[in-house]
Amino acid sequence: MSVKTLEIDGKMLTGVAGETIFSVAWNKGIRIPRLCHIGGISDVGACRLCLVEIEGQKKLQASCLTPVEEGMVVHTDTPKLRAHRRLIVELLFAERNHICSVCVMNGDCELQELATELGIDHVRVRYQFPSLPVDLTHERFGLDHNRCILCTRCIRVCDEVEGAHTWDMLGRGTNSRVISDLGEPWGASDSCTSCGKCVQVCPTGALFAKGKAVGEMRKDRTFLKYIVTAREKKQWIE
Amino acid sequence: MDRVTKKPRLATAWLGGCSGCHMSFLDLDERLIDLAARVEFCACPLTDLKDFPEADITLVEGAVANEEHLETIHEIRKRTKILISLGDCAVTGNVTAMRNAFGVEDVLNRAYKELATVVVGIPSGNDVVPKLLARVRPVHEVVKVDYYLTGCPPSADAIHACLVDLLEGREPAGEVKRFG
Amino acid sequence: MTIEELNQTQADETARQQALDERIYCCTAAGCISCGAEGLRNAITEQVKSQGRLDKVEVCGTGCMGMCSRGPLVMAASGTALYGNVTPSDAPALASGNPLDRRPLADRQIDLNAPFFTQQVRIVLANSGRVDPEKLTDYIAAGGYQSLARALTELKPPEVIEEVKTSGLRGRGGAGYPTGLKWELVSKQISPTKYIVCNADEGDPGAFMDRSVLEGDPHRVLEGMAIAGYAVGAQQGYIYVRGEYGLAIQRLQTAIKQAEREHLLGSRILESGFGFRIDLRIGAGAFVCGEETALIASIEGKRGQPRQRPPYPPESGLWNQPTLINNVETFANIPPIIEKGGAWFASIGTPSSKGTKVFALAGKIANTGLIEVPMGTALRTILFDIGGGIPEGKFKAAQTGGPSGGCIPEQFLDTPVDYESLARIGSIMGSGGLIVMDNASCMVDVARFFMEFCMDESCGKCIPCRAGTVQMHDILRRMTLGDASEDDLAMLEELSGLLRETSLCGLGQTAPNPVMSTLRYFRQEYEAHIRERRCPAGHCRIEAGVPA
Amino acid sequence: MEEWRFAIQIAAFSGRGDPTPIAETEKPLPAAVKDNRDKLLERAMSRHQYSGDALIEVLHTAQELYGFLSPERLKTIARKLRLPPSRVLGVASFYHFFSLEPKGEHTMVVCLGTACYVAGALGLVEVLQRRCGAGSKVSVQTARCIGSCGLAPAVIADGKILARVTKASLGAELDRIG
Repeated sequence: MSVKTLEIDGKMLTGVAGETIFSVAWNKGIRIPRLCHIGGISDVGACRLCLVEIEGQKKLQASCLTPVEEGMVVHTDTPKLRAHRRLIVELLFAERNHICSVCVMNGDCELQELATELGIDHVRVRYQFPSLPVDLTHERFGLDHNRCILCTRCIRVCDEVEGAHTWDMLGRGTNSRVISDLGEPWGASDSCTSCGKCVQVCPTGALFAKGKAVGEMRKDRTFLKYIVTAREKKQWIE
Repeated sequence: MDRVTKKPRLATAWLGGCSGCHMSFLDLDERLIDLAARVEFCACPLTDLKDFPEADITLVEGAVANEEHLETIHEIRKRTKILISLGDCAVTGNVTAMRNAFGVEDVLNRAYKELATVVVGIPSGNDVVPKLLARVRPVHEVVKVDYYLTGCPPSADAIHACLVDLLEGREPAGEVKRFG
Repeated sequence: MTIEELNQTQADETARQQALDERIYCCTAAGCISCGAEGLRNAITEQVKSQGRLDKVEVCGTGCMGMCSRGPLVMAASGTALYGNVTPSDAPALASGNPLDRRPLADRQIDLNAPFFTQQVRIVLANSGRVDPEKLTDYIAAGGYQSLARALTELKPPEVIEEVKTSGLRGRGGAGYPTGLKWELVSKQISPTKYIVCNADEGDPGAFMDRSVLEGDPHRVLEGMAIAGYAVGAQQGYIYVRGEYGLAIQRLQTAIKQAEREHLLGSRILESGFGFRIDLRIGAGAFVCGEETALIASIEGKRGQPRQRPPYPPESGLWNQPTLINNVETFANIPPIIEKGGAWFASIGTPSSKGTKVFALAGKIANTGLIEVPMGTALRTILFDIGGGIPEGKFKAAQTGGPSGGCIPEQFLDTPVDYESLARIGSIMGSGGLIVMDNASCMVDVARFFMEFCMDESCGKCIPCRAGTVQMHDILRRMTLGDASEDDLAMLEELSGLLRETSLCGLGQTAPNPVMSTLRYFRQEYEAHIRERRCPAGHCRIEAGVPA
Repeated sequence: MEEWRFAIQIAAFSGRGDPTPIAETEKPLPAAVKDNRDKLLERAMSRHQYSGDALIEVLHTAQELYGFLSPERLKTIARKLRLPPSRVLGVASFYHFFSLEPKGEHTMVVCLGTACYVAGALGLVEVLQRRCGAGSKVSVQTARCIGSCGLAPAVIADGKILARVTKASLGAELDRIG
């Protein structure tokens, strides 16, 4: 395995060939913002929050999909990137109805946390206020489309880790919506195993466990690393 | 600046919100006494004034939800040097704006017909109940806002820090503790 | 079919055509068909039959003759007299063979010496209007499949690529990547399976070049693809064609069947060791599938969503195999390049943009239709000499490149049309749609129109494009209603920058182009909408009173 | 976009796993074809060796045969191609060509491409919306450029392109089909 040495935000770091900039950076405590990435499942480069500047390259690159190369000089936190990230998060808040004050994930939401980190104190684009349903037909879980940011973590974890492929995306553009099976209510899904992985990986309050009040829901993602390591290396880690 | 007391004039206003942000303001507790010594309180939701007074700083709670709010906020903006959106309803629309996904008529029917127990019917034909706007809007969509205090409600500490900064001629640190 | 048989067919068919008294060409491209070309062709055939001259006169359907605004078009007397707006009642005059009988049609005769024809150079469209797209022998008589034969017998694959490189041909889909380099990239990949994909998902509103080529000369595209397959080492090709193009699909299906039957496609082409199959894939209504990674996903039966590049398709494309993707017009340029040589092709056009470009003229212009001009032709020549100018009103802007392009104002009418010059003035070559706007067109509304298009066609995968186009459209819509502020204008510009720099694929990255180019040249129109709540073109219906 | 959204709403909120069957008002087809539709669909799938890669081709065939893609049809296709149902619906709803609810007896597609837009296609949409409201035999759709810009404004009436359509000529066409 060849080792690549590169500079990220002024620090000399090393990664193995094939490892992404994102992974090398996070391992060394450089927290590049992200919403669609979650360790253990495939990356799609959709949220565009982990874009970084690489010296010598004109275009910004999604760090979750860009492998490290020898001698790369990467900047993960420039004024330009901050401005873009801020506007992307504002766009998400305006796209659907994220009413944090009445959300079960208030205080532990990745979107909300990101907004705070980026110093967002108001949204400059117009709120769209779409009319979206809440699916409470599942015995243990709920799906609130108002909180969904279409990151597709649920779709990927269900397909890649659980193997059920209950979820997929309906329609396109801003009218996209996560669906189970043929658009039936979640509770009526034949393929869902009720494993709850989708709920745990959801970055916002779109997927939640029933019976939680505002701000009570906490999610646990450690299972992903556990399962994926077990599957790939036959090691059962803590 | 108040002509008599020579102190900066502070006002608060209450649009479409639950008044929780004003409660949080009252949570300044003994700090209110210090504050009262440093500013001239010129308007709050309890003062009975014909017109909104001239003010140096106005804290506005609530979203712009009806025609009266619309008129008020324009008036406030005209007479205020520094306008601060106080709390999530003013900043994002928050709970007040949850009706936007449904439309005015549905909301009125639900409130005044389907769920009515004593008097059934949508109030109309007088000026007592202002007409709802088609869409609830955060304050900065309607007028220019100078500072934002997020939270539902914003903490008393955050309100205090912002006011003290302003009164001491500093740019408020504007540290956001939690958005939305 | 062997090469000898191919040559024999060409000779036989040419002789047969020369033995005829005349051929009458009826344009049966989609445009003329919608004006009744089918009935007209039948009427003329009937007329010839009633004269008992069926063995002496051939009535052929052909591809687009170009002057769509005058359809249906008929070229009588073996291509020497063109008539427009003809009806079945004109059939006797057209079929008589005697020029004197055609006198009643004099007012509808189109001058073949008009600039519309003389200023054009037709390479891609050489056969359009002259060859029956449903007859393989017609194409062979016009020299068809000779380039494929030459490539297979006289040239080694690297020599084919060298010829394409020499020609300087650049991708006609819009981005203008050098075709030869792309071929070389694919050819260098070591893989037993490679694919050739022809991108016929022409989706720009205002573009119909590819459709016309496929309808008018489908074999040319098949031949170009087969040559590409030989050059890069691929045995399988796909044509991804828009579902909306019913006639093109039908003619392609016919052409593929004909070519397979004659061993011009399939295994052992022209009895050589080279085999190449082509299958059609019908698009299902998603503009984003014109983006190559989305197109690949769509051929694989998935949602047409783009993915991050690299890896680029030449390394990892269809089913993760090396894949060469070129546009219809690019492939259509290949047979003449192989036939006449790359140097010949490179002698046409400008130093950086070689050859010709097909444009679809539409909008406020006299001669709407399909034209082909050498690269570097001035916009003024295209619009005023060939296009015949603006029928009423005054020229305001020409839009190129569709939703990824820009609006070119009057001061740049003398700009030569090539990749670099258009980019310099804030537009792009695009695939060749050229839409003319007069002073009744509001540029804010035009920007809004294109943004609505991008919003509807955004696949929804990445946030900047999915949610950003919604916000940009919202601002532009409010501008046209007189409900926008200076802050909105600033936000519009900030969003433009965001989409350009952070979107995942070309659709999102170029979506702000129409806004940015209209802001650059027509900023005062934006400001009038905002500050004065007035539409200078008189197009937007801004209501008096306080904005909502 | 609205068409599928409505169909899905019905499918999603009408009960367990078995969405309300939608009455099939299908394109008039020759009797022989009509009876054979299931077989023809089967044949199309078998031609592609029941490969999931052929999903879009199969959906094209199904829509051609039945006029639209009902939930049952999608379920059958998913089973035969061994694909998850959600993926089949995801693909079918991504592409605007596929219709998830039955169309009217006639369809009118107004082109809203740039050339048609500049030539006043919006006025034609207004005419159609006014005359073909709920309960009309005519389904009104719009398209993002049908590539007939030389004929602007263009309308596709039951698969046939009408060129340089005016409000009057469109009205006459509507009168003709009743």
